[in-house]
Amino acid sequence: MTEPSAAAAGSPGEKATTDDGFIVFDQISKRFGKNVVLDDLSFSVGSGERVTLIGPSGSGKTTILRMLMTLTKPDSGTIRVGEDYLYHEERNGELVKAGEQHVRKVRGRITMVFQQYNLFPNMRVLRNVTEAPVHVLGRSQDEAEERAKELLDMVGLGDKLRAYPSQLSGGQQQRVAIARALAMDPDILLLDEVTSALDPELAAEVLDVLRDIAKSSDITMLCVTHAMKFARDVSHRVLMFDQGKIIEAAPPAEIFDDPKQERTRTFLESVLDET
Amino acid sequence: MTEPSAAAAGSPGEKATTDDGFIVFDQISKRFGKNVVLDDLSFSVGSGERVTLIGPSGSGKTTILRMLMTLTKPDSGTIRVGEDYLYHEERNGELVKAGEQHVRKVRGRITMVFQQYNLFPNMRVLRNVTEAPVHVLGRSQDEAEERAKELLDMVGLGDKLRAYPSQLSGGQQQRVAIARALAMDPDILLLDEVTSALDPELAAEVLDVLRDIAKSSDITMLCVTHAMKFARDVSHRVLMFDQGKIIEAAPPAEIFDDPKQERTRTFLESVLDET
Amino acid sequence: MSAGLWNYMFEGLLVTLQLTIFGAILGLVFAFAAGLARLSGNKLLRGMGFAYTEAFRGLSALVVLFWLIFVLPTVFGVQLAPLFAGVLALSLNIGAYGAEVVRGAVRAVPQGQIEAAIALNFTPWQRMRKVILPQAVVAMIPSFSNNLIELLKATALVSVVFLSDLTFGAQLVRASTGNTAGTFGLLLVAYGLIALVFTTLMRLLERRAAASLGRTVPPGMIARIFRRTEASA
Amino acid sequence: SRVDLEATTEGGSLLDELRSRGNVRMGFANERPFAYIDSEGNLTGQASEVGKTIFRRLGVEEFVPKLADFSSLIPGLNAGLFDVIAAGMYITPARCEQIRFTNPDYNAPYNLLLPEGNPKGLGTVEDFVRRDDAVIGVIVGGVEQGIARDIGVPDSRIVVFPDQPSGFDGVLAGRADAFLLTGLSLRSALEARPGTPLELGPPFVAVVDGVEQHGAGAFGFRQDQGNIVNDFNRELADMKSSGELLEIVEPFGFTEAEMTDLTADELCSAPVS
Amino acid sequence: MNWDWQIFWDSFPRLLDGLVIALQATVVGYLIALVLGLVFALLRRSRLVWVSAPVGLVVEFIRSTPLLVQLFFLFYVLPQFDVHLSTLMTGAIGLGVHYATYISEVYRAGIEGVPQGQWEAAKALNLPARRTWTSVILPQAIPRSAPALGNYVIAMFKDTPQLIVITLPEMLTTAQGIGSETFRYPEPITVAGILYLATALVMSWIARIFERRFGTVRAA
Ligand SMILES: Nc1ncnc2c1ncn2[C@@H]1O[C@H](COP(=O)(O)OP(=O)(O)OP(=O)(O)O)[C@@H](O)[C@H]1O
Ligand SMILES: Nc1ncnc2c1ncn2[C@@H]1O[C@H](COP(=O)(O)OP(=O)(O)OP(=O)(O)O)[C@@H](O)[C@H]1O
Ligand SMILES: [Mg+2]
Ligand SMILES: [Mg+2]
Repeated sequence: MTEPSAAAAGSPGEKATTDDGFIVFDQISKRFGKNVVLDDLSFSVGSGERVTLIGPSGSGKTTILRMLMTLTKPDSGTIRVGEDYLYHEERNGELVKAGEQHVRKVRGRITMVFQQYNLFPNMRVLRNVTEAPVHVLGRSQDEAEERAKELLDMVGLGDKLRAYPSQLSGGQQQRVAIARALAMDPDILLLDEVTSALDPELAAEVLDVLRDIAKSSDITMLCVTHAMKFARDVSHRVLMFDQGKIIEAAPPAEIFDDPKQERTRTFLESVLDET
Repeated sequence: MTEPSAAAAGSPGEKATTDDGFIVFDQISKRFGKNVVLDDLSFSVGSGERVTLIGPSGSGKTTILRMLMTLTKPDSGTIRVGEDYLYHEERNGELVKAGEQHVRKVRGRITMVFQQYNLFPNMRVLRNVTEAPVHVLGRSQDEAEERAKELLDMVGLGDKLRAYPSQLSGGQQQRVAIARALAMDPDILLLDEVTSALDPELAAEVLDVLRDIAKSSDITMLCVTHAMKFARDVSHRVLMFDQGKIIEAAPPAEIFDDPKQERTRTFLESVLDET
Repeated sequence: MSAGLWNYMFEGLLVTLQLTIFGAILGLVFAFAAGLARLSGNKLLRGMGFAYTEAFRGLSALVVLFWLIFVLPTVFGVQLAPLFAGVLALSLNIGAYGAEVVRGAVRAVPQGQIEAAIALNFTPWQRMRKVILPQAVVAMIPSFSNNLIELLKATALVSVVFLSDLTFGAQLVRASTGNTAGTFGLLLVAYGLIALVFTTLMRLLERRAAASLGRTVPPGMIARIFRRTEASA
Repeated sequence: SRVDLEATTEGGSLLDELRSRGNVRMGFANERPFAYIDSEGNLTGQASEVGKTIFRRLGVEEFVPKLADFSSLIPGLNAGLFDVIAAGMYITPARCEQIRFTNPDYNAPYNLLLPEGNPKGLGTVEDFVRRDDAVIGVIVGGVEQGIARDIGVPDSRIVVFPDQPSGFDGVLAGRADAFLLTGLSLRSALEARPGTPLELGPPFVAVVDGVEQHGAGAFGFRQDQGNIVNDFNRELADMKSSGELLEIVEPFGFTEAEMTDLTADELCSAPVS
Repeated sequence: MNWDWQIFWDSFPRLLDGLVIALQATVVGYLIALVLGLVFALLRRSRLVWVSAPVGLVVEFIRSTPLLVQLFFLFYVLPQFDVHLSTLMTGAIGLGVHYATYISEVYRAGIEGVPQGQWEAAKALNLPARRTWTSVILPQAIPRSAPALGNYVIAMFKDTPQLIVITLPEMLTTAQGIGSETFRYPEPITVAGILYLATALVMSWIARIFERRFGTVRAA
């Protein structure tokens, strides 16, 4: 698995590397109390592009994903997804605060997989995956179950439909969470350190599943990860964050093998050094 | 930092690699319910020797350290530390269950640093470090404080004496915990994944401190760690655990570069693969 | 209302406050004694602690009070001063609840803290005194604060047996003026205000204690009225 | 903080104790017109004022009011919480077994307290036996509960109020259709609440098994305190004959008609109903 | 020491009637408290301050004032405003409303005990608010609350002696009644105490069984 990333990224998403401004962060700022986390940040991601966010702890990576998922509101700036703004709507040519209705519509295109899985413990695996398609997308129960079984098969859990999350290992839970997210047919998939709660062997399982998905679909992906090998393998572009700014953005081959910034270099050293 | 471990281990503890049976586990068994964790395990560690325990999750590494710290009792077998048994005393030539008094005496030579630091949140940093020397070793307040300041300086926290643990970062807390353990002047220091609750950069800080201590004293150390680089750097010997057994024991150079067992090889691959 | 009637209310208020404060102090003693007894290694002590908490949590303070006032004198020939009987009945009751708080808080101290104390070779008593209790006490304060309000409310019971507390004073006023709605309305407000004062004081205490562990403090009564958690979005 | 109950020379030495202590603790149930706290907050009423006068004559000048539920008066006295019951308590044979009464200082008939207009047309206790939709209210620990029962009102239609004001509020709130008490009490309490939509029925003497139920009230002491009872009776007799008694009680609505020569012994030995 | 066993044994049958009434009040009161408590808890979480604040005020007020006084109020004052409830209903409502304020806190703790991640996951799946409550949050929150809910039945039962002030002939009132007829207080009061204690112990035993059956939350 040491093929250079450029080749890996090649297969379905050749066009993806051209940034057509599918997701656009424009002058986003966010502070928690006195702690300025993001300061006037702008960047964009193309449709079908797979972007990995790396950077030291506290640099604001999770905050970016949470904003897209509407779990954390920006203090100022706008976020656009496709034609629509996320926190704003256009009314009479002016941008105004978006109503719940509008936010739900835009949010419908996005979904997120969490570090802590966050499966619903009161539902069996199958229902975890069908609940939202049935009650949000309005799919029929049968249709939803069929698709859910397909997805669970794909992540290697076809035999766990009737299990409760508490009866699964961490890696299995994380794979259910991925199936659950994919069942929503999202345009955009957000992944926040989806393997760091797992031990190395379980993490490898989950990364394999994600690698397959990445290569066989043209979903737009934003991942935060410390698994540099994975970043190298699947992403078209890596964004290096430090103190709420993007200090370097480049294809993985470039950023890992020849970082331009001193900070990137030291960061990568400490991470690669670790084991 | 890529010097071969053999050289690194050289400095103070040359004699240490010879195992003089300072700590001796003899036919130790332990089960939790139906789960047999350790089965008839025997091994020994020499005085001044630095040993790293590696192995997959659940293989019993933590259990070993906890037994030495008298936090978990073995079901059968004996543990000897120097001249004394840990859970037994000799009375009229026979080994009998040890009284609290005896256990406390033997335990006095050992101390442990935990993954979760376990600093006392109700005491400031300085008092965390002086409390036990004053009340257990019977040192005077002044003497204990002087030594505590020395140790805190050594771990780079000379300016945090008056802080509460909750006001420190994880890496800082872990360093206080190390100073607190060293203040007891233990013969034996146990370290259980002391960096795995930390992010990579904080972990590096803590490992540096430990490396310095290892190299400048002849304390006997048992560490459980996933930081293979650290294991390679400081230990005289690495014990590979699997399913409650030691399946391979060798100096780090040998075990990392030329493992004898297939299981060791796959384990090391998955771990080194991770980042 | 005349000055004379106000005076009854005022004296009733004093009795209510005395019952609450002395009841709280004595209750605290019972709570720690029974709570720690239940954690003791000694079977007998554990049994006594258990019997006490079960019995007095199971009995209404009113029943205990009736017993102290009516049964003790006739059967055993001992008459407690009414205020003392009131304090005793209330504190036995609240102490049983407090004992559970003490026990729970001690057990909630993370196992890691105890293990760290063992790793530093503290004696069992040193562990309790230096590590466990200082942390447990902080965790007890919010529950004790609730218990204090329970106690305040329970003091109204004593009016059924001779003690001229605030409720009793109000009953006098009601009898004398015939204004039932007004008197009880006033009474409810009075208890509400006393409770507010107590909770505010306890909140200050809680804040100070929690600050020493670097914890955040839950909101007080007024803040709770306006409370709404982020999550409910 | 204990009080020794085993006080005792023959006939008791309560009066000496009171004299040396300088005060007497008077138990009462806040019931107009016998003993109650007036709108100024002072203890007053027929029994209170008579009691005060007699104690003053006996050399005790200070009075400590001790308020209690009516039903708690006897156990409270016996538990040593106060020295005398000064609440206009009726003498009944059952009570005589518990405490020692002085001779009565009044004798009064019963009335019913009714909602204005008496919608159910109730007049006597017997009416409650007949009408199964009528609920009678009594005071906890009072003799009225026993009377109502013995006349044949079922328990399910007897509501026991904790005190006199509750009885009034109870009739107002429709918790009972009438409240049974002496006319004296009811009249006096009604005066304190001008404008309430309540009225009194006609007075009657309740008869249980052919025995007239007198409402003759007196002061009560603990059983072992015979001496002070004798002293009390002596002063009371003196005041009756001098007319001073009537003078004291007139302001509380008592008249010549309520004066009585019955003795405690007679009332105590009346056949038990 | 004087003690009349005759009266002691004779007291049981009449006091048992009182026990039945106390239990009736407890059961009805508890049902009210369970439902009203959930209503309070949900209203207090409302995003509309003009809903959450007044409800909060009322709940805190009821919670911090004595049940005894509230019972007086309900029993004697409400009818003056033409609200007529039977004595037993007044008792049950008094207990129910009072305990609803506690129980709302239990539900609140249960709801807040549902990890934040569950809300976020529901949002990431775009589940609507109603569905989030009914299929994700409440099914986790209510089992979490179960042990504490059990405790409040017992607490409520223990408070029934206070119904003495509203003439409800539960055990203590009956004991006092027997006392004023026979002038023997110790025996009936002791019997009442024994019956209260025994019932409470049985209840807590049952509550423990329920807790074991239903109180376990599946860890995620
Ligand atoms: N809810 C919050 N309240 C206060 N501060 C917050 C909150 N969420 C995040 N922060 C702060 O914002 C900063 C950025 O956090 P963020 O989680 O985005 O970092 P990150 O890059 O994801 O770090 P990590 O690699 O540790 O996950 C941090 O300093 C964090 O403490
Ligand atoms: N207190 C306990 N009760 C029950 N089982 C336990 C307990 N402590 C440990 N075990 C079990 O014993 C086994 C060995 O645990 P141990 O913590 O020693 O493993 P480890 O090698 O330290 O693993 P890790 O790398 O995950 O820390 C595991 O299967 C664990 O589940
Ligand atoms: Mg993050
Ligand atoms: Mg471990």
